[in-house]
Amino acid sequence: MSQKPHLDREHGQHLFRQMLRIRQFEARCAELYQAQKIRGFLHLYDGEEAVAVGVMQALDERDAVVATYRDHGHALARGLPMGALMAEMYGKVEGCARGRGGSMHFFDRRRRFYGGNAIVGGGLPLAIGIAMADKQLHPGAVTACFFGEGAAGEGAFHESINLAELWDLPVLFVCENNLYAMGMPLELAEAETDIFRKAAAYRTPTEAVDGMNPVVVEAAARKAVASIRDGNGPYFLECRTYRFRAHSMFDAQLYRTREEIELWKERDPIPRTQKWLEENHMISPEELREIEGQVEAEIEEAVAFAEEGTWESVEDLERFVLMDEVSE
Amino acid sequence: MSQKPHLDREHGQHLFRQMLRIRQFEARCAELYQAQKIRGFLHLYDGEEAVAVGVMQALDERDAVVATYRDHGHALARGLPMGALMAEMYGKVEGCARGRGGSMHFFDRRRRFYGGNAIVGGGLPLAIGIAMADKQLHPGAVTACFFGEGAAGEGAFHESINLAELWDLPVLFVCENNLYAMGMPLELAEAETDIFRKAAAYRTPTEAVDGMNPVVVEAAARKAVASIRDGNGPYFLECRTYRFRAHSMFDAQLYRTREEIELWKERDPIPRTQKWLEENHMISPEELREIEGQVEAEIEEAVAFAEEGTWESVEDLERFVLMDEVSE
Amino acid sequence: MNDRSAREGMNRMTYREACRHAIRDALINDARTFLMGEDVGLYGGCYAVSKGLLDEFGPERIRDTPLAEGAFVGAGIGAAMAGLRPIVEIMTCNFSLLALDQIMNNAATIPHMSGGQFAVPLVIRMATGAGRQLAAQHSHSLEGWFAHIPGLKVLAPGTVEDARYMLKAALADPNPVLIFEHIVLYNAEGELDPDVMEVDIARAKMRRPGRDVSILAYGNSLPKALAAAETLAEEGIDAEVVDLRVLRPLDNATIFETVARTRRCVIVDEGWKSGSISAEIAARLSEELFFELDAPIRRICSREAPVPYAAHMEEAALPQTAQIADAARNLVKPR
Amino acid sequence: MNDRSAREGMNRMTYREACRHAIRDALINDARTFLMGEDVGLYGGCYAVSKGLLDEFGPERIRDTPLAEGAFVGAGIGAAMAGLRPIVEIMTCNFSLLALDQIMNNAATIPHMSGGQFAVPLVIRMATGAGRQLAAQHSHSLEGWFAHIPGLKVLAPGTVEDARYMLKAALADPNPVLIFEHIVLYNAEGELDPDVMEVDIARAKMRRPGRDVSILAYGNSLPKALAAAETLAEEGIDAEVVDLRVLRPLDNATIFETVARTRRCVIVDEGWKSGSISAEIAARLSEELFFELDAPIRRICSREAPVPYAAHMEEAALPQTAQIADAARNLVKPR
Ligand SMILES: Cc1ncc(C[n+]2csc(CCOP(=O)(O)OP(=O)(O)O)c2C)c(N)n1
Ligand SMILES: Cc1ncc(C[n+]2csc(CCOP(=O)(O)OP(=O)(O)O)c2C)c(N)n1
Ligand SMILES: [Mg+2]
Ligand SMILES: [Mg+2]
Repeated sequence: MSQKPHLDREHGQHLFRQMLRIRQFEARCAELYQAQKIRGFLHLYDGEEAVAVGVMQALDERDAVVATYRDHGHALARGLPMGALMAEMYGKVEGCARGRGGSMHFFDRRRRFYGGNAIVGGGLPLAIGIAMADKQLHPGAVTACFFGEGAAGEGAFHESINLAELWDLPVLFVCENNLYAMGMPLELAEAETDIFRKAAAYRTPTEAVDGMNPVVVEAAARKAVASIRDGNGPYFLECRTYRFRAHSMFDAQLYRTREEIELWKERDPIPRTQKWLEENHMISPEELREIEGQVEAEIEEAVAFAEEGTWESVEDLERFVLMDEVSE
Repeated sequence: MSQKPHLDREHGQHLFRQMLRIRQFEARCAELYQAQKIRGFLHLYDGEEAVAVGVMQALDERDAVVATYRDHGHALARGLPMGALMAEMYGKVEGCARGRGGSMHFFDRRRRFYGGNAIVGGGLPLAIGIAMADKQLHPGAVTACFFGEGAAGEGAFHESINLAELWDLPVLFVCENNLYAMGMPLELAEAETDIFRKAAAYRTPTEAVDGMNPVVVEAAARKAVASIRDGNGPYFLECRTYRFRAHSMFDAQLYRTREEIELWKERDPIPRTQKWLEENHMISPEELREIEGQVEAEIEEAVAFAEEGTWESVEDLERFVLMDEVSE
Repeated sequence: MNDRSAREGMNRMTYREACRHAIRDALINDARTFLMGEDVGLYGGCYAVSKGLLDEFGPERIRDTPLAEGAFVGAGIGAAMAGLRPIVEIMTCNFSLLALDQIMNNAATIPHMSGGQFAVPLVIRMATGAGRQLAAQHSHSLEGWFAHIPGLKVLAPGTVEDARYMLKAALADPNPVLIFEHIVLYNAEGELDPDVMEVDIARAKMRRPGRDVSILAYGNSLPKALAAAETLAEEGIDAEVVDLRVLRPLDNATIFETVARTRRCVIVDEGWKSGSISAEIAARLSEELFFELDAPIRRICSREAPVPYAAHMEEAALPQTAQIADAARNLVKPR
Repeated sequence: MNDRSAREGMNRMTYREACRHAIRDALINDARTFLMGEDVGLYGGCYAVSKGLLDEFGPERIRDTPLAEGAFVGAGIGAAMAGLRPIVEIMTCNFSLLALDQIMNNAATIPHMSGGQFAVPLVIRMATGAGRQLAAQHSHSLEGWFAHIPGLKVLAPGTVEDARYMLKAALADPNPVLIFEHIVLYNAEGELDPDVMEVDIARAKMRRPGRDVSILAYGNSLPKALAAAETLAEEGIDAEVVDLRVLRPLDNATIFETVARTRRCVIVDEGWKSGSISAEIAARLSEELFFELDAPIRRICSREAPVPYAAHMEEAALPQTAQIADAARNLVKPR
């Protein structure tokens, strides 16, 4: 895989389509939450799509992904089937975690998706271990580990980056800096608000990029992944982004202003990418409508799949508390 | 208190005396360990005396101290009575923690000595809280928090420095970098071996100094404490030092060479200070003998005090598990 | 509206509001007290408990923290040792694991280990429990597990009254006190008795008298136990319901008294069964009331699995009213 | 020297050596296995368990870690999920609190929460227990407390044989297995039976048959229980001693069988009493063998206090042989 994104028509449309899938999927999730089809915590990725989509372009099948509770974007961009995600949020056994995880805990062994983790910072140590295993068993594979800027407050963040650098592990740390941890503004949470500088204090190569632009993110991720695959150890990417919606469905957003949100919306990666494709004649109105239609259809299908799904039997409640075997 | 140490005769001798007290006290402890009067873990400060002694010169009564399991030096330099320390290690009720703490857990409420903590990194969060209280209740007071370079591996180190800087707390972080955490050489433990750079990543002012020279440590500590008292928030001092003896009484020291130890012994702060005092005519042979004699006598007295001490009644085993009141 | 109903109306509030009033009182009454935790300020509290308090008391006393449970709980311990009376909020007990070293090795240990020199007059509040489909990493009930640790006091308010007044007692206590507020109860409403203004945090409390069987419960299991007692009453079984509410130190006297009287006991506990606080109570009863018991003790606990997201599975994982009634019924009228 | 005694000499070893042999075997037999922890390499292990292994296997397979319990335990979990078979050593269980989030929220949870997609075939070894005057922060016995957590298996070798063979079984298990090695036992010597080469980690094990009373113990309480049984034997009381050794999942069958037979039970447990594993066993016995028991169950546990440094105080804090014998004696011949 080359280090530079090929920004041809196809790839440009691909980026757009992927982001749109996430956006529209989540819009539907929010409706379904209101309709009480989906319950629990629902954390939307709305506004941050360029990060997951950009980073995933740099990964291939052999690579691993560790996500957070805000994992819809990561999962869709990684290629988990939308139906399995929707079924998961419905709590159906056809879900990607048998309906046991819900929105925050998507898993997919086949696609090396090691789960949305709902403990802030909790996924970083896992990524270290996955990378240790890969280094021995599958040299060349990279583990992409996503987390918010809030995770920088946790000790796990520091311990993990140190281990990754110390042991030259193939980890791509992706910090989704959306400026808030729930209602906590970054500048009230960190004495040093440039998160990438923290990673630099472990001698890890870092870069901070515009997380509202999938092309920029992709380019940075490709560069980072190439460096990692070359055996140079971990890489830390800070993607500066913003979430447009509330932290979860229970958030009155007292901590930020409407104006601030509107300002960031001007940088919304989806219309921005659309405009850019249009201006560069990389998408025709027909193609645009087709993509929109396909995304719409995929979502309908996912909802239908979830609706038709079945409930796990309560008899199985204790199944997999202890495993009978390790699937290889 | 001025920022510069007054290096007159008296003060020079004071530094020497304090270091010698620690050195000789611990030599005796080691013997008493062999004689099974002292048990449990015994971690000697041998070689590092200049750090505790230097830092304590910058503190006064109102200030607080948080120490580690290697706390003999901190306690003696802070002014805890030697007899109470020895009695503590004997396990006698006259000990500074009723014989409940032993070598690793000296406490002294009156002298604001908040304990030797045996969990690596465990004292840093306490220091944050003590400083929060002081900031409100006793403005101007500083909390000196000691820890080894090994603590930099722990998340608690990072979380704590961030809080201190974020909230402008009066904490003097003192890293005793003796190059090893038990048998773990620093360069195998940290990707970035300049510990002070980690603190700098929180925008905390830092300085790395020769921890084998009490005058240098004192000067740096005075500067740091002055800055803290001026309301500039925390300060991080990395003192580069070395322990001459084993980590504890159960350590075969497979991880370092005799040559390395010998090399560092050339920088032993005690003979070095003695020589310096002599060369500058700041101590006479009589004074030297007198100091040595006084230290010897103090140790004899401490041992006698410990020997004569009494055992806590086993009836009191559960006393203070829950407290009846808070002494103010 | 007469005087009495006016008073009644004023005293009607949710468990959430009761928690908030309690914090507000504490802040007003003692300058040494402050609230610290994640999102307690700007956000208004993850479960909206502290909403409005930042405006009233300012950011030094309603202190938002970064995500750093270990350090800010440790800071609370240090602050308590040095003269303040902190209320530390851990957003939910699921994250308290990150602070366990500080809680066990420092808060619970230092008073004893320092030979009584340093008390740790600290209150740690946390949300606990399942029932809102938050899945395995956000549904732990760890209060009974924390109750294993000497040096701590552990409280679990199950009523609006306790939510309202336990904090005051906890702050007056010279020891580290953990208060577990159940996420499902925050919306529960109750009427406060204007004559009651404090809670004895040394004692469990009988919530419903009965003769035939004792049901011991706490937290969100308390309303379930009371509902079960209602069902049983319709069948002519008179169940006594005791709110354990103080999980450490357990109030042996109240527990032994009720069980010695009814000679039958069901314990309800949202913790996982093995090694739960209900195990401890059962053990104590079997040690101390061996000859008084007419039937084996029954425990209704959470199933021994991480709590699943799907509603029906979560329901199956947690203690439910019907199970409690069944267990009690079988003790009284064995099949 | 005849063949048999030669073989005997070869098979005599300390518990420490048994642990080392077990690790060595594992490393030889499976390239996916490695040992990781603080000071396991250069230092040779805090309790000298891994001495010599670094030279034999090199720094990738005997991996010294920085002080970062949370991250390296989490790394072990990740590595296990991704195909390796790590042995993670937490130097002592006192520091395991720093890794509890990873253990409970990830290791114990992910297999179930992922719907069975990801197993966590990980072994975590840690030293546990008191008895060497290491004071409150270094003397915890947390194995029973960990046994509360669904998704884990918890082992406590109390003999050289178990120290020698439990690791193999633990590594073969697809689940996270915690092994608690008692610090006082490391120097204990024992003769290995050359015909025994494995241990069933599903089962407790009877260590001494008896008719009058069952003494259940594990870890360093096992030798104390056996010594108590000797004392009792001199008095004509025939005590059966069962080594619990598997604290999660508990082996109900073996426990119920012995107690149903002797009708009297003493449980010995170095954990603090309230909410201990001994509470769980007592609860199960009182639930299941209510009508078979002739006397109340007795628990001999650690006193509910941080463990003090002074020798006599530490001794008073821990279960001791005389107490065990007393408890058993009083059950058999009530005063
Ligand atoms: C250890 C821990 N503490 C607290 C929480 C509650 N919580 C959930 S998300 C969140 C904010 C995290 O912010 P950030 O890491 O920036 O990610 P974002 O939600 O902005 O994507 C908090 C505090 C948690 N899940 N885990
Ligand atoms: C959390 C924790 N992990 C492990 C240990 C065991 N241990 C005790 S001292 C020590 C080394 C600490 O090294 P450092 O911080 O450099 O201090 P030094 O002993 O060199 O003064 C270790 C690993 C501990 N006490 N606490
Ligand atoms: Mg964020
Ligand atoms: Mg060191």
